[in-house]
Amino acid sequence: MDKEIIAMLLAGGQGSRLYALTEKLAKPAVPFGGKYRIIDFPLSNCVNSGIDTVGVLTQYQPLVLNEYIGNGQPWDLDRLYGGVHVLPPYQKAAGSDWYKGTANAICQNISFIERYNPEYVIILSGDQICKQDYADFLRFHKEKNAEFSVAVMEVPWEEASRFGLMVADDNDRITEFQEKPKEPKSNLASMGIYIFNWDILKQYLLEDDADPNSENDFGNNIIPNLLRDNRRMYAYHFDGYWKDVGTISSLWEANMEILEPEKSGIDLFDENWKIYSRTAGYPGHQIFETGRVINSMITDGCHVKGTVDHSILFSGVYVEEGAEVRDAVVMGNTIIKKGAKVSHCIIAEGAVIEEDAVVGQMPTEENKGVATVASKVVVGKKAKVGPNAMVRENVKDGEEVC
Amino acid sequence: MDKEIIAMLLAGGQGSRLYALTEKLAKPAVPFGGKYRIIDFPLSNCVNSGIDTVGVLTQYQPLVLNEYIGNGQPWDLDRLYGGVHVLPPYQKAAGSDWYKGTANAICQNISFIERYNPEYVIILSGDQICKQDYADFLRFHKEKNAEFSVAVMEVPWEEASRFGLMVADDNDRITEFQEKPKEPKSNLASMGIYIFNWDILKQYLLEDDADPNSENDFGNNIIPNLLRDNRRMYAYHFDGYWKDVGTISSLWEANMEILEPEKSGIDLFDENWKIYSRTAGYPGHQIFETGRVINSMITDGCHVKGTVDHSILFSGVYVEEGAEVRDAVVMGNTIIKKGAKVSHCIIAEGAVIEEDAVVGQMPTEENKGVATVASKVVVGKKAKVGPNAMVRENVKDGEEVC
Amino acid sequence: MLDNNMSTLGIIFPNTYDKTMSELTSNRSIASLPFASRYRVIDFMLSNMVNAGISNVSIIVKRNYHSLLDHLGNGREWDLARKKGGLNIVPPFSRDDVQVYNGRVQGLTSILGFLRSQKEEYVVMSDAFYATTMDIQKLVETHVSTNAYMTCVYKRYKLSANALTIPQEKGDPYYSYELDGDRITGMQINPKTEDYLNLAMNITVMKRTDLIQAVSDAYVAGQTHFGRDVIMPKLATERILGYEVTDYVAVIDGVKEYFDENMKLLNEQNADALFGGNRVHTKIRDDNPTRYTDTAFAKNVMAADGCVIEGKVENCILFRGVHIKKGAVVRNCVLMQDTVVGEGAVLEYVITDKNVTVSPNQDLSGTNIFPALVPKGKTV
Amino acid sequence: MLDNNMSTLGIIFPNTYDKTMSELTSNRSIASLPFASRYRVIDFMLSNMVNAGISNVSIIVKRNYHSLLDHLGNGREWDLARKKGGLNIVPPFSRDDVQVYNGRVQGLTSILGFLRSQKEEYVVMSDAFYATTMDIQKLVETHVSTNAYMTCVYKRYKLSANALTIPQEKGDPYYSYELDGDRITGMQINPKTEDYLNLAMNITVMKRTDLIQAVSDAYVAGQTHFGRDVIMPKLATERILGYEVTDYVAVIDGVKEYFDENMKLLNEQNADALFGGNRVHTKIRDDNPTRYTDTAFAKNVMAADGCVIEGKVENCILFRGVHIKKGAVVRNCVLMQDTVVGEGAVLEYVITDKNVTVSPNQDLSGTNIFPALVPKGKTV
Repeated sequence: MDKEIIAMLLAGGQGSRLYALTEKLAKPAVPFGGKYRIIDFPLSNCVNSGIDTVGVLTQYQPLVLNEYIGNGQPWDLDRLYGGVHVLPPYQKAAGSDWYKGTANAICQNISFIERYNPEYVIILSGDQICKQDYADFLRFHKEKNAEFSVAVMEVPWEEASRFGLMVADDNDRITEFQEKPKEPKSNLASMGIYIFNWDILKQYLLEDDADPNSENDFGNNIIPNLLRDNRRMYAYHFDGYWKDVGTISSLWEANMEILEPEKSGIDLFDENWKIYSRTAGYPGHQIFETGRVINSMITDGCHVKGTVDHSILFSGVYVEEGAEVRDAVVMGNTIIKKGAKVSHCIIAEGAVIEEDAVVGQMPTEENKGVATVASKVVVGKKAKVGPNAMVRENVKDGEEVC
Repeated sequence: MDKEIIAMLLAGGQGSRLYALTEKLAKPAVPFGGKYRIIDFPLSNCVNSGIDTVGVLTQYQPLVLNEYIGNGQPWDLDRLYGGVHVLPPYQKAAGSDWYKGTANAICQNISFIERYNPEYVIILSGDQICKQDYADFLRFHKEKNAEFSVAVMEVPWEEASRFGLMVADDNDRITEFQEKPKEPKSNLASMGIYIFNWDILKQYLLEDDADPNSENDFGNNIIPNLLRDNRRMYAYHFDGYWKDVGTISSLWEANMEILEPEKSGIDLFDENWKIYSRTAGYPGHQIFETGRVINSMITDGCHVKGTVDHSILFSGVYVEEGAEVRDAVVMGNTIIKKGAKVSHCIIAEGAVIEEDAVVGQMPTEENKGVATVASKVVVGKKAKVGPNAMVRENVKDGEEVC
Repeated sequence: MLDNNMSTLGIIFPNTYDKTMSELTSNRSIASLPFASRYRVIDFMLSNMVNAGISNVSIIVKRNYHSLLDHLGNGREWDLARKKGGLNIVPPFSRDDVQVYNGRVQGLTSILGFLRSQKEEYVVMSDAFYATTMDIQKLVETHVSTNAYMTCVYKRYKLSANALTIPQEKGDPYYSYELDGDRITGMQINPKTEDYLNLAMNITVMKRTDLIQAVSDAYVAGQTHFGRDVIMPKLATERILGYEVTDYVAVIDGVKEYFDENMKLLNEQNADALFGGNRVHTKIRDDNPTRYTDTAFAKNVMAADGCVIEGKVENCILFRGVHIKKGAVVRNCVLMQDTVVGEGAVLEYVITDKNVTVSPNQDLSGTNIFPALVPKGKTV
Repeated sequence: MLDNNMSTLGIIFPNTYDKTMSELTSNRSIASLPFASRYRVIDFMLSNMVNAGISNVSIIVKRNYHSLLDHLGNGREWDLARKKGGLNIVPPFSRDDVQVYNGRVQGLTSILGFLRSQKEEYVVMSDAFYATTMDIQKLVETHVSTNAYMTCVYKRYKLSANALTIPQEKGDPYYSYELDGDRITGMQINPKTEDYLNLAMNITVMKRTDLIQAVSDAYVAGQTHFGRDVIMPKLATERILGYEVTDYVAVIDGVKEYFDENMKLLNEQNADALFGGNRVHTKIRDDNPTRYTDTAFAKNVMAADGCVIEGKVENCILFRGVHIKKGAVVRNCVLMQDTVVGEGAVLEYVITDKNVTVSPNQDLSGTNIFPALVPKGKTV
């Protein structure tokens, strides 16, 4: 059965700037928002937009991601024709290659795409928090009779030079592309989300693949080539919530922003645009006599006997009596013991913060650092983890890590 | 939930001796027996033996195999805990590697195995046609209090030097291993199916992984190391039907043998040991006024107007009036046109044998070759494909290929 | 959501006309009758809906639905095992006051709450007493583009002998349409003509909101039959259009018709017409390919996987798992799943239901007009 | 197959004791009653069976089963969406002669054919009016090792006020056992003592073949109740053993008992005792985490995902999707799914059923003894 559009989701990134969190985990599998992983956003966007066929291109530490995606059932992507498929690199009779760049990852999977004979292919990124209606994007693409469209966000002019920028005319037609230019001619930043006519994409992928000097990258190679040939390229304006969570501080920020949906615009409680996830299956959370919770999100399986303020507890977190959790992102099954103080930080899954330990500190003028504790790390009794620390090994009792 | 035993299925092989069939297909995905693929046998054996967790190690051309395995539902392997999982090679923070040998493939997936904390791991091979009760094998392993067991077949002494041989004492304890020896001390050939205690397997995998000179292979490295350390190693005798289908002629033979289950012992009609497969979903086959079928297996979707004798038609094969198909294995959706003669051969999926073409010949004293036509190849009108030919490109009208 | 102005939900009534062939429907609905070697009748309309992009289908069951439940399972084989929508089987009651609905209006009344909570704009309703691979998407597109209140599908058709002779009080009414151009201007209930007529297929497209209104009104007025009580009174005031189906349609409304419609598929043109379009999905059974031994002789046969043919078989439809033993001769028969024909038995013009065993050397024959019927599970 | 001498199939009767709390079971079975913030009562026994390795479970439904069907779906969440075995929901009739079964014997009679065709050696039968995470595997192992004809589970228990006062003719009988060592030597029907007794949990293990024989015999003799008509007469002749369950058991046999058993879980020891063992599976709803705003105050609360707490909540069990708005005060309440408590409302000792809306500034209170109950979907 032919598909009008299928999605290819780039999920191969190592996410090196999230190192403590992505040592054994592909970036799209990083937990987010209490019960989600980053990849839930593009997958849920797909299914909410009516796209029922998604190829997920993986190559770095995919085990957790593969297991998480599984048969796609949580996203209603377990379809007889289509559905979600994980696409790792593989060996061919003629040799074998890892994915060299974003374009190469797609190029190596042309036969997957052709199975569905789509008119359009949407290229998605697995490291953004964003609720976006791709159907509206496609409508724009069709209305413009485009061959290529890219979703763009207006960014403040002073920050523009940090982005890949699209220069477009009044009719949204793209005339120029600037990759992190010193002197920006536009403030329309590419979100890295593209719709291609499949015939055009295929043609440029094959051309690019034949070029030994290419980096096989969409931004550096494919888009410049399209511009060179004066293709019909359009910029689609998106003005909803969008966040690249490629750094510890942006990941922390994005988590904090879901605590204030009215302000930030990222509302997980929207019945019309649900974000789906694979559920851990714990009983309801419990707040006991001594527990105090305000301004926070608490997930199934948590036990709260201490204070939780402006924080997110993922499923199965224990906060013991007298412990204080503030401005913190605490991932699943972490235990915060009596008297421990956990502030302005990200604590990964299954960590143990022993009694009276201190992790992070509330930001000051000089130091706004987000402390990070990696998965399964034990921070010993009365140990101290400073606001700029990224802790990947156990911290001994009483030890201080800056 | 812990599992008593999980299976790891080696499905990475290119199967270069089946070249025309495996150019774009991993060997375990090669069609077999009318509606199966080779991998259906180990997968069905697992589920019939009560093993509900299977890791499938792939690396060569896995797209068709991945799609075919999908969520594992046809084999009842879509389990909430366990089920079938495809395990391709991947990149780690410390670097990336293709699977170097059979042992390395398992070694790179230790974290997958540990998720189920099994007592035993059974290593299976994806290129054998065999109905085997792994539960009986496990019973043997437990009764012997073994650390390692290998399934062995008695082979004729004169052929023994073609195999890896296990020398065992009266109590089935293995004392020596000979890889294709000139002077065999045993006629017990290893089937390449092993049960390990997981703690032992892990220990030897890690040791092997640390050895830069190792080929990381079970036969060449792990088993010799176990012998060196005088581990409790036992040989489990299997005397059912078993066939390594690594060559065109053995693949053809195995197909022919299912036509005579009473003689060969490979009975696909056994209700107590079903072989499961993913079904193509065609309507019932039809035999028309001019069709004649004897001694054959015909699958859904076939249309027969010619003669089919001692052959296997996979789903959706058309045999036109006057065409003759004898001693042939004809894979799905192939069309054999009027007057064509197809004998003693394997024709892969979606081939077209044009009118009056001749493919293969009935074996003679001098020539018992099995002709092979690759997937989607067109053999032109009155063209001739000789009994030893392996055709990978279209054959023009009237052309002869030897 | 993708721009889809024609989002549609499906409703199937699996029991309509059960009574026209009670010999075969004593423990199943007409919809779950095996047909064409591998399918159940409902597979066709259900697949048509799915192939048209409908992913929300309700089956309003009335009686004898255990076999239908078993066949449909969770709808996975039709890609209807969905989180949103999917297959919704509506049992005949959900309260203590057990009652079976009588007519489409009551059946629909039981799902009014469900209908109100759905989001699809259109509804396609259908019975399941025919096998066809008609294009439902085209039907809905036509309905939308003609801006009709309701579009009703009909087939130019000569009534079967069974339909002409069956007493009117037995079973559900059938209808024919009178047309003025596209518009349906009149309807007849149970017409008894031997000429071609515009036989109502009881496939109806309308807006969901219109359906809810019409059913609510009819129910309050104590009415039961959708054709007689809903469509007919509206013919004058609403634009109700006819839509002729020109695809191959096997109408199954009697035992002989069931037999004939199976047999017609031995003709390649008919089989290709029925199966040449979209794929028909059905329950998977994990049968192996059919085996013909060296003593087999087969001519003009349609057979599903899982059969073993050791004897002679001619002009037959064989369902999954049929075994015809050595020396048996089977001609002009429809043998349902897992029928076993013993050595030396001779069958002519016979329909065997599921799991029938014919003893060795047994002779059994019906005629072209009255095929003999062996009920489910019997040994003869 | 793996060496499993204890292969077992499960049967659950979801309607037993429905009538003890008809206020909450007017449109559902007792088994589908929401419990412990996130579950339905049946989740516990179904998960126990699955966790014991049972992958073939039949649910013999009797009435009001639409919500149960909806909850269980195809059994996927319990890993019972299987090709072989899996979840088998048996509707109350499958023929035209509609009748609802009355007692376990009749219910089992309707699946005798199914039971005969299965391969498992043992059968565990259970009701679903209690929540426990008892180890079914250990139960079956004990049954096998003691070589008993039948093993019956009991709990040392004091009857609830409701059980003591409910008229005998209303609802299903309950039983207590008299024991001599392990052996059950006597049974009482509907005992009315305030002392501890050996309350029959109606969880029974026996060989499949013995069950088939016993049910066939009882049915032929026109008997209905498994306890009274099957177990009691056999006590003298067969080895029927008692098995005491010492795990945490929440017995739900009345509205007040329902309320109390929910509340007991606010005690951490009780919650850990119930949830400390094997995982309890339930239907997935895709709720987001529960949000506490800056105006929230919560103490002694068990709450599932999907709630929004803006007001004050104390000593409460909140099911998925509950919304407590600003200024509302909710104490000692059980609020089922999607209850909305308006701004400034005050609730004390209230049970709200699903989809209840409490208007702003509304006061509502019951008492410890008679919690007020707001029926499903109501706005108050």
